[in-house]
Amino acid sequence: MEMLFTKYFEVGSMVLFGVGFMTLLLHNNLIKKIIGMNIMDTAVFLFFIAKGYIDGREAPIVRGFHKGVEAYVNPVPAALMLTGIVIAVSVTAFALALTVKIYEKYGTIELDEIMKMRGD
Amino acid sequence: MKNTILKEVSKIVIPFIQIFSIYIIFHGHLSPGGGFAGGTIFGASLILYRIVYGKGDAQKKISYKRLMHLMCISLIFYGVLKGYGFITGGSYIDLFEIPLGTPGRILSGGYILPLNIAVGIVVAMVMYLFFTLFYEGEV
Amino acid sequence: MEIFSIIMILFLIGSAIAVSAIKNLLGAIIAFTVYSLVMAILWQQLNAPDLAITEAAVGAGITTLLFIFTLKKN
Amino acid sequence: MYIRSFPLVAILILLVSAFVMPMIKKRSIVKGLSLVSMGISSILALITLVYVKENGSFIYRIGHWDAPWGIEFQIGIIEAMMGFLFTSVAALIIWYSIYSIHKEIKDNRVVFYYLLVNILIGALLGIVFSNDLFNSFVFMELSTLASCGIIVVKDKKENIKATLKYLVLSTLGSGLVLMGIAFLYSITGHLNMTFAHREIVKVYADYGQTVLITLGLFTVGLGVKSAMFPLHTWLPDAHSSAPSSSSALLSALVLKGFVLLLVKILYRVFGTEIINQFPILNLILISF
Repeated sequence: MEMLFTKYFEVGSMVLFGVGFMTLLLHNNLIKKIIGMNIMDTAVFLFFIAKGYIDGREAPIVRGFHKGVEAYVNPVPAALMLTGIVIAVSVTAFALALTVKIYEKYGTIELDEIMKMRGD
Repeated sequence: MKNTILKEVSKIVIPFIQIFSIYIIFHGHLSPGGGFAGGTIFGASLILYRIVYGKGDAQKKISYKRLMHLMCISLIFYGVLKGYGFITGGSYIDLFEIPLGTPGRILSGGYILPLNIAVGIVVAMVMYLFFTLFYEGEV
Repeated sequence: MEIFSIIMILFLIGSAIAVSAIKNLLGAIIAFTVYSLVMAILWQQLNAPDLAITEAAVGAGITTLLFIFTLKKN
Repeated sequence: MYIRSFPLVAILILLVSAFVMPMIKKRSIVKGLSLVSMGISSILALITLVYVKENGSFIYRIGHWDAPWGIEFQIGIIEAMMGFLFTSVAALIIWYSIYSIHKEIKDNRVVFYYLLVNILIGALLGIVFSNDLFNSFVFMELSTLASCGIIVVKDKKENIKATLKYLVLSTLGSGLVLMGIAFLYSITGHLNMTFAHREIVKVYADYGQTVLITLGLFTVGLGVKSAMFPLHTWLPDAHSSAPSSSSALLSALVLKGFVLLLVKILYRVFGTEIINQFPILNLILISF
């Protein structure tokens, strides 16, 4: 129970993951769905980065001379999450392009109205 | 957009944005930055040019054909160079090892710098492509 | 430092809930921009400066631009 | 010795030849290039299959770093077999689509169709061969985007609706898979499947709840992507409205890539010892 108050980054990222998941799943508006997807992804990135962070160490950049492995935080999650951001941006752009197409063809971006229409 | 103040200010600002993005791309392998972040900023400068000067002027600078060719050539260059590195590393052929690089010297990173430049070009072009496709429907 | 991070996380959760709650779509997009900027600050706090640069350029810049142009088309 | 790098060369040929296509003007050359690159990679996969059958499975490191730091491919008999199957089936489908594609999509999109098909098969080969969790995730997203692209290329009304359904549900699934990878990384500290297995066998008694949640996240996330029984709602629309050649690609190859990834994660990362403690196989195979 006390981990709720000491590991606040992880707890916060879990709450954000829930909020993003619910926004992606339950909202009818497509733009809000896409924003929810972005929130969900960044919450997972925050979880990863918080796992790589070690208190009292500096960023993994060598300034002047190398201070040994013990002086820096774990650089692997940062490198992975950079790839994750690229993926999130490309999926977002693709989904927004589909949203524009949907509006051109159906005249609305509310998903429940679109699903009621027959596609013909 | 016919606004003299915007045009004059952006004439001064755009080169500085581009120089900053090139700084970020060139420092990517030794300090924070890299091809993706720098390329995004370079794409932002192209987007600013497009918004201020309109479609005609921007198409003279970057036509659709030139954009596609730049993107594809950078991607092929990236694939071939990275594949060469992968295959020599995986097959234990020690033709040319990547040097580890010393902080503060830009050229000491082996071929990570050309790879970063290729990534920067691709990302800048893709950001510009996204923007034009969303803004006016054509490049 | 710790207090600052906690306040930023609370701000983050607040803006995420605001995205879900605000009816106006432009308001939701602006709340998402705030979310991205606060996230960039938080990553600087967690010693990942390259991610902070990328998030500030991508999340707060390009993504917001794409969202707003999509909204303009509708 | 050079045969060991053939799986990587097959992926590289597909991905590099995909980006040569937009620079070529004539459509027939693009079609021929796609068919030739797929044929070359299927021959490479066949040679790999013969090699693996004689010499046993091997591990191939990508780049200059060994396993816990770098990415690696692990090619056993099933990976080699699936690689040959994927490339040869894709080559046959492309051969068919050369004669039928102009009836279904507009003329100026043919180039992008073949670009997306090449990227899709390259990404699927990446999923099959890779021994690294995050690398598999990247290839997974790449193949999802490419398969959305080959559905929407027809540009009809119901087509866009089906693609949107597919995209929303599969981003949900990939978010869950990424969360599962995050949990697994925070328990074991490794992303490589072999090393993660070695660590998780030691510690799973202390982290019973977390291992259960991780298993659930992977199963639901990959289940959405591979259209397992209760999670299959996107599939009928997407597969029936796509052009016929991409429908063949989707139902023959894409889903099987994700099923193979789920099998690899369940058996290679967690191992039979851990799976038997949870009723996860009963849930997937519906056997009580």
